[in-house]
Amino acid sequence: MSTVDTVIDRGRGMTTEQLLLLVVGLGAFLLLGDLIIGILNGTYSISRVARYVVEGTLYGLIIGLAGIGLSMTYSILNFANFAHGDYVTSGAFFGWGVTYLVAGWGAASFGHLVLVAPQRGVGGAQLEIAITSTPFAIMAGLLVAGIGTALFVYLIDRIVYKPMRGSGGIPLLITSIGVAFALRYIIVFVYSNRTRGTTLGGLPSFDLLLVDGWVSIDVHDGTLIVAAVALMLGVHLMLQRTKLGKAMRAMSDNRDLALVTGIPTEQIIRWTWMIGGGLAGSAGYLMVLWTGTIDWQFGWLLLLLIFAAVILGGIGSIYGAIFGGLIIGISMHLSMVWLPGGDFTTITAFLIMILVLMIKPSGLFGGKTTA
Amino acid sequence: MSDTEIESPEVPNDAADPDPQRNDIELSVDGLVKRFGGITAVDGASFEVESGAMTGLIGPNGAGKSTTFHCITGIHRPDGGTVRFQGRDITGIRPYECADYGLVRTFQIAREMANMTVLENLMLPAQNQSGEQLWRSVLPFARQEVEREERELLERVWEVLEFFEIEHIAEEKAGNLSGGQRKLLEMARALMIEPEMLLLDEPFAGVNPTLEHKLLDHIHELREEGYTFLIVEHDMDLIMENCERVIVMHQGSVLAEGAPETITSNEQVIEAYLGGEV
Amino acid sequence: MSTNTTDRRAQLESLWEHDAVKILAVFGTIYITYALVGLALGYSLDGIVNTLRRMTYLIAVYGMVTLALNLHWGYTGLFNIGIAGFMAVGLYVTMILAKPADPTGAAQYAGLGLPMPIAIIGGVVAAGLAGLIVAIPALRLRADYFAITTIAFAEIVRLGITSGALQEFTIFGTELGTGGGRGLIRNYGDPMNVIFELEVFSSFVDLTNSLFGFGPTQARALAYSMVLVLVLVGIYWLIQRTSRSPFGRVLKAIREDEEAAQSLGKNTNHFKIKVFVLGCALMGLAGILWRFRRTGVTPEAFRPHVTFYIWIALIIGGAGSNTGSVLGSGLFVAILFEGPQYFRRLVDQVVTFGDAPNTFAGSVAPILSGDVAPFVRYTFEEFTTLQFVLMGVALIVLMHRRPEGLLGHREETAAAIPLTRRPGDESTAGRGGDSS
Amino acid sequence: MSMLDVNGLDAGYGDLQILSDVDLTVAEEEYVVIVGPNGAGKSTAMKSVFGLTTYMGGSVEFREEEITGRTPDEIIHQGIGYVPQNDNVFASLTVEENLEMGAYILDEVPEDALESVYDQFPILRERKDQKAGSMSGGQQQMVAMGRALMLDPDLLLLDEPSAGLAPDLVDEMFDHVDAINDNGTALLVVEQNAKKALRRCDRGYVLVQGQNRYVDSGDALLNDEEVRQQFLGG
Amino acid sequence: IGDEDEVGGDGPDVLNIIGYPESGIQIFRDFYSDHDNGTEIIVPDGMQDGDLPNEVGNDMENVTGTGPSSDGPNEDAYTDLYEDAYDATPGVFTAHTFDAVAVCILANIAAGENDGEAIRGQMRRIANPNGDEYGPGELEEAAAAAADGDDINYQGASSTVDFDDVGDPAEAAYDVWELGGDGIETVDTVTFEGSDPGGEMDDDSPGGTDRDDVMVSMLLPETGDLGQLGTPMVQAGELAADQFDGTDFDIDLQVEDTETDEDTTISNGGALIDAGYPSIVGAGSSGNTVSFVGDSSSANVVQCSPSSTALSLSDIDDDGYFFRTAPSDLLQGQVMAEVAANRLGAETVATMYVNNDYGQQLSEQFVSAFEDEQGGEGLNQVSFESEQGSYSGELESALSD
Ligand SMILES: Nc1ncnc2c1ncn2[C@@H]1O[C@H](COP(=O)(O)OP(=O)(O)OP(=O)(O)O)[C@@H](O)[C@H]1O
Ligand SMILES: Nc1ncnc2c1ncn2[C@@H]1O[C@H](COP(=O)(O)OP(=O)(O)OP(=O)(O)O)[C@@H](O)[C@H]1O
Ligand SMILES: CC(C)C[C@H](N)C(=O)O
Ligand SMILES: [Mg+2]
Ligand SMILES: [Mg+2]
Repeated sequence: MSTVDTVIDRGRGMTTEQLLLLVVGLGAFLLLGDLIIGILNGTYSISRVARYVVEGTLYGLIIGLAGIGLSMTYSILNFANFAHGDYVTSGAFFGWGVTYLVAGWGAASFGHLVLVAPQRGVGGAQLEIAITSTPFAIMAGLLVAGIGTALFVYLIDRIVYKPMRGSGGIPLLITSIGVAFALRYIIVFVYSNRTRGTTLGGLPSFDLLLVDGWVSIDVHDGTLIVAAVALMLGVHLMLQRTKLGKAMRAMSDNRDLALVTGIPTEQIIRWTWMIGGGLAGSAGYLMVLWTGTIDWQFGWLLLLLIFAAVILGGIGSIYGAIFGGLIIGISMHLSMVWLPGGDFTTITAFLIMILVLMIKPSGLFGGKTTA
Repeated sequence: MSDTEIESPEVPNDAADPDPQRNDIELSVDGLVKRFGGITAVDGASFEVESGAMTGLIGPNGAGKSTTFHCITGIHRPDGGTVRFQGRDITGIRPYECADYGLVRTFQIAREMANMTVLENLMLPAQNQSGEQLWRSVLPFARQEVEREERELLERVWEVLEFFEIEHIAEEKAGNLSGGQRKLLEMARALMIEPEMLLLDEPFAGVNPTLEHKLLDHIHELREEGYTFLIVEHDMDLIMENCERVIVMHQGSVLAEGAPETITSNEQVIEAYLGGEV
Repeated sequence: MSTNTTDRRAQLESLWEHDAVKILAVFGTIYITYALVGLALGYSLDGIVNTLRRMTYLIAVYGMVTLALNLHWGYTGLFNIGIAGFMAVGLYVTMILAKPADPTGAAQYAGLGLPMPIAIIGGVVAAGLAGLIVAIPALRLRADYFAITTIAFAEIVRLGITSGALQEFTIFGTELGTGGGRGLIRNYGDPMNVIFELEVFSSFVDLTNSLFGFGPTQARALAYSMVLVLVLVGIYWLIQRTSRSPFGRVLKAIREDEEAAQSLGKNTNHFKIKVFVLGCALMGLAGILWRFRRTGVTPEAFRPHVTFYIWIALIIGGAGSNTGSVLGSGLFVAILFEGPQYFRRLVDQVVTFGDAPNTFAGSVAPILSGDVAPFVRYTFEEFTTLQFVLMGVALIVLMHRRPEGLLGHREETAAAIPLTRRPGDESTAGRGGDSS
Repeated sequence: MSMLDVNGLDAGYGDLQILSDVDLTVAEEEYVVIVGPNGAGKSTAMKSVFGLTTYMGGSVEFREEEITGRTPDEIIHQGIGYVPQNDNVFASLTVEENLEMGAYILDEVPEDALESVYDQFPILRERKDQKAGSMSGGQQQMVAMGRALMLDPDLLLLDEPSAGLAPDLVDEMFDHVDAINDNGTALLVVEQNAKKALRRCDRGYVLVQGQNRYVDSGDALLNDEEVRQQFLGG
Repeated sequence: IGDEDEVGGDGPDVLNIIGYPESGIQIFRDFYSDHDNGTEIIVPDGMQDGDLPNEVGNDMENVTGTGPSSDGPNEDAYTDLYEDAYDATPGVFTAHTFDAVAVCILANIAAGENDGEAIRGQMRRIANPNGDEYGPGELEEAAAAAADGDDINYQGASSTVDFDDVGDPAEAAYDVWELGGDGIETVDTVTFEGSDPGGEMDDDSPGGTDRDDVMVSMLLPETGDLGQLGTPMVQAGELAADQFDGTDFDIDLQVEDTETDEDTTISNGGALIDAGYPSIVGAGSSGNTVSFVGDSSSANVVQCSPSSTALSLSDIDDDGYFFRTAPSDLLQGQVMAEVAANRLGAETVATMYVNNDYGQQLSEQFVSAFEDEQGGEGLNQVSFESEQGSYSGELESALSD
């Protein structure tokens, strides 16, 4: 399959690609230049640009965190999992159910709490959920989001993907679309399709005066940064320090050979799903903590951006996923400097992804599988 | 093209080596270079193949034989050097253009279209089929012409099937064929293009001896009809017995070139390739 | 006796091999079932005919798109999940071209006021062009990257037409617009007027009136569905011809092994682009026919799920088979798309459920004490949600149990003539001496 | 007493039966070679020992224990190593990482085993940080063998270790194989370089169309006129 | 560096956020966490949800709202009915739904048959002036009168329910509300004498009691973006149908969900038409209504929306089959402009609107009314997509100067 790409890539495509790279590079350079000049001469407000960068970074961390899992399953099982976004949503619901329970035990019925208030009534604001007021509930929620999703994702693998182990990437991709559909609406069935607020408003925040305005980072922004970075670091260490990481690379290289080498491939696949799922669930939980709302399809809406990040960074590379997430997040927000309003943020992300695919289909960190 | 180009490959080269029968050179490769990242797979290889002859291309693993084929037939674009076919510069040609010129290659591992029948496989390569234009295939009046061509083509396909003695599997799916039959199909398919020269990449690798003899017979028959062959092969006996000339590649360049006898006694070749024992 | 039954069985089986029989059998079943459902729901005759008409309309439109997708995926192996985008381009361009130049009434945005046939051609061409724009960069990519690029493209199209920037724009001094999120309201005449104004059409109106008690507008809707079926047949024919030709043979070869096809002298990129553009144009056409007679269109209609519907239809029918594509669309519409709702209405008719619990928790808790009724009620209340679950599960089960779909296992011969017998052998020779 | 005992094995892929009633035995420290035409089922026989084919009948016993139905990692635990025919290195892992993978089932990388592999193939020590995929064909073959030796197996299955190697490398490879056998490891080797292999082995099998055709000592097979004519190219 | 004047910025005095609660929660959260610089906010009917402060986690004191009021002559009678039945205060558009269902049923009775065309001819005979007046509590009497062929004048819960020549309500009233401790608190009501009642209607009513069930249906959002607003509306509609319990007529009321989704609206609406319902109360959001009007009118089915307020629906091509009991946003734009200028003292305004028919048009109406009638200045009009994870970008743009 990819030999054809090789034909074009290694062949005549080279020059057009370099040309494209040049054009894109030039474009990026001009935009950056414009941004700097604009800031210097006051056309663009510094604080506004800074706010975009901060927002974008936070968003990018979530995309990147969720992206690591997608990237891992993508490279080891060799398929683009379209259900990953809904894993993110599931995780958020699992985790927030627990947060509600811990924070609001007795304040409402068990069902109401564990289903994250499927109906109006006692919600996050009444339970005063915030890292400052209910740190334990949030920690418990995050933990459950991670572990619960890991187990849940493993279960899905057992039921859905395991019987198809030998199939190619495309049948698996199609199947994952089915999983995505089913899962998303099962979430609606169980949790209802109501959007709800999950946290207390008016959180303590750290405000920074930046020449012409404020940039504020509240405690949940901070929590997101700390938790996301810690999780990323944790995964990094886990893959570096244990032979799991190498085995994963070996498997993404050549699954049959791994099997006869004595690597317990099923066990590695299990771990891959579980780590990927756990990260997806945690990302979902943190996203909800950060935005303060939860609904049944936020993960799905995030999915294409996660794909964009993973492809941008290069499939199979966790640094690639993180880096890709940050680029996507920040550029989406920065695009608003030139294209005000939210109309073009997503378009910007997709265009960047398509450009990268055209110039460097293996992604920025492509080939360097960095477990 | 690239700085590694050794010298102008044009006339001067030929002039330096006054060859009275210049037209008899079917394919000439000059200073071919191909790099993959840090690896230089082909490093300035130059050689010529005479028309109507059967030439062997040998060399150790990784010498760059397959890569040379890839560069000649446009699967890869060379980083330097020129390729001429029948006097025409075809460097950096696209694979499909290559077939247009009458230069066709087979693959080291047979690449049949597994889900198409043998007949479909053999009808596929025919060149200049007007039915490959969408509108002709669809519009009624043009369609008649297409169908006529198809009938003619089918006749030819049967001739080729007969030639290779595989009529009995005509309606079989290619994916169900045995390894040997696949090799036959691969070669038959190349012939359907009506090429002038065939590049065969290890056509006998993994083919059992009986079948091998049969294939060789076919090849000799074709040679008599005027086809030119360039064959990559590891089996020295086969090369010795069947080729007029042998080219030895080593580390991306041509180490020696000449009649089989001279090659086997060439010190360098023995050292680099044949090892102590022949 | 037993031989007799096996004979009959064999006969039936061989009958089933005919596409026409399959289509008749499947669609016959669908239509009869729905007619019965209509009866059970107490619909009047015109209601039943109307139900079947809407079903036909949906099947025809989905069928067209599925056929186009089959051309992409089934024949050539191009994994297109940006279908909704191409449909949107077709429809929007047609509407903008056809809308009168001076907006009146509810229709806020001006168009070019071109005649309908030209507008349709414009829309189809635009969808094809969109295909070209996607194809050039994307065709070099691996199937999964290609897929992601196409879905990203579709989202770019949808978000683009939604955006304020294109809500109203000026091109060569003419004011045009996509209407942004509010969409476009149709203010050109009924595009089918060419037919409706024909003399014979009035007798059709009379006929349907006397048969089903239809008014003229219902007669028109019925006639429109029939037109759609004709278009579907046309597209089926077109794709069937395309695949049974040297052109189709190359497509098949590309799907099998693109590099080998190139070495056999086929400019595969050329073929891929052609076929991608053709498929996209057909998707555009389907998009146009889907909505251009409606009062209005909004970008919402082109969210990605439309694309997934088409994929489900294709997988049901089996990639690679045109007949399968049509059957798949029929089954998708009848069973997965419309079916659950009719099932719900039927059940509603027969059983009266009390008040359902408001939440899942409320429905599950009583199960512990052995009372499943609340859960059943809740499930029923949430039927629409479960319909989507059903679609997803159907896709999974299909991929597990029958990944080749109903008819995908059957390979159609890629040649303009039948490749069964050797030309000029006994049978032809036996038929007459003219060959010698 | 034999170590590996394959008895009346039927196996294949999915519904497709390739092997019928195949018998193979390997005694402790023995060097056994399988030859035969392409597609005869030689690789299939090896894969069957490792449980990688569809089992259809017969038995595979290792030290008198039935091992059909076990997973590859269990079989490796028993002391069998396997080097497949093609694609037998992890291309994107370094040489050392490849070797480490060979000892995956152990909790820790056995340093002495690593050293002994390096001693046997010094070139691997030199190149230990190179990506295995960028090594030459012969070197890759060494990596693959080295990886299988990491657990110091009692029985090693080698599928065409000399395939596709240039003539000079072929001999080198045979020497390595001999050395492994000299260290006490029993070998079951598939070879297309039939003459050379038979010359060195203790016993040889000729497999044709999924069935045993001949079994005898290497020399006997080499001297058998019929075998020579049909399978060894005269 | 930088322009000193920009410190502190001077964005709009009032920001109008037009949308639905589902996105509103996120928008307000983003507003309060990052963009709250004292700007006053005004919101229309779509956001009239007393639960918002709970979900947002803020008391939302700076928010003022408007919305079609149920300020009909019989508002109280209706409120009592509703509270009795459901033990809750009636929400926005519930009165309009009640009225729509009531009028559809009465017109059906007057027409004497389940026929859309006949009902279309009776809608104004039932609702418009002339004839005896009946309110929500007197529907049994009204039914009897209609069956007798009398010309009656239904006096609704939401308004007098008089249709003008395009089928819009001739009179409209708007509440100005604020979010208080326990939900919506109406602080003012503005009444418009809009256009004159009028338009085509039949000259007499066949009426009669000896007939089949009276068929009427609702096509409203019970789920999706508007699920929270739609569910009480459906309840109000059912309440209206219940009022006919004591009459000679059996009411066949069928409810279908739009899911606030275009495809579902078309599909489920189509099924209602097929089932023979001659009148459909719905759809909820303007976008869905616009896509369905063609279907209903071409099948000769009366469609009466209780909540679709987009301007475009006034003169949509409907062959006279489309009515609504909710007033066009032409008026709400004026009310909001008035409130922004006078009550909130704004000189500059900006809008952030959901990118659909309703949002776009109301935003335009509001800004032009604010500029033309109040002499203020409209700054940014920023659209947004529903269902996003963050609206900071939109808020940033809307609040910039
Ligand atoms: N696509 C590629 N990317 C990187 N390196 C490559 C690629 N193709 C070939 N090479 C390298 O180029 C060199 C020459 O390879 P080539 O396949 O031409 O050898 P060969 O002479 O055909 O060998 P063999 O007899 O084993 O087929 C080898 O070192 C190989 O690893
Ligand atoms: N994975 C597979 N699925 C189906 N058939 C297979 C598979 N692998 C091998 N075969 C078939 O099994 C038969 C035996 O193959 P096998 O690889 O065992 O032959 P071999 O004796 O090793 O030949 P060679 O010398 O070419 O390696 C062949 O006909 C082959 O096509
Ligand atoms: C239910 C309402 C909030 C609907 C809104 N008035 C609209 O027209 O879209
Ligand atoms: Mg080679
Ligand atoms: Mg083998």
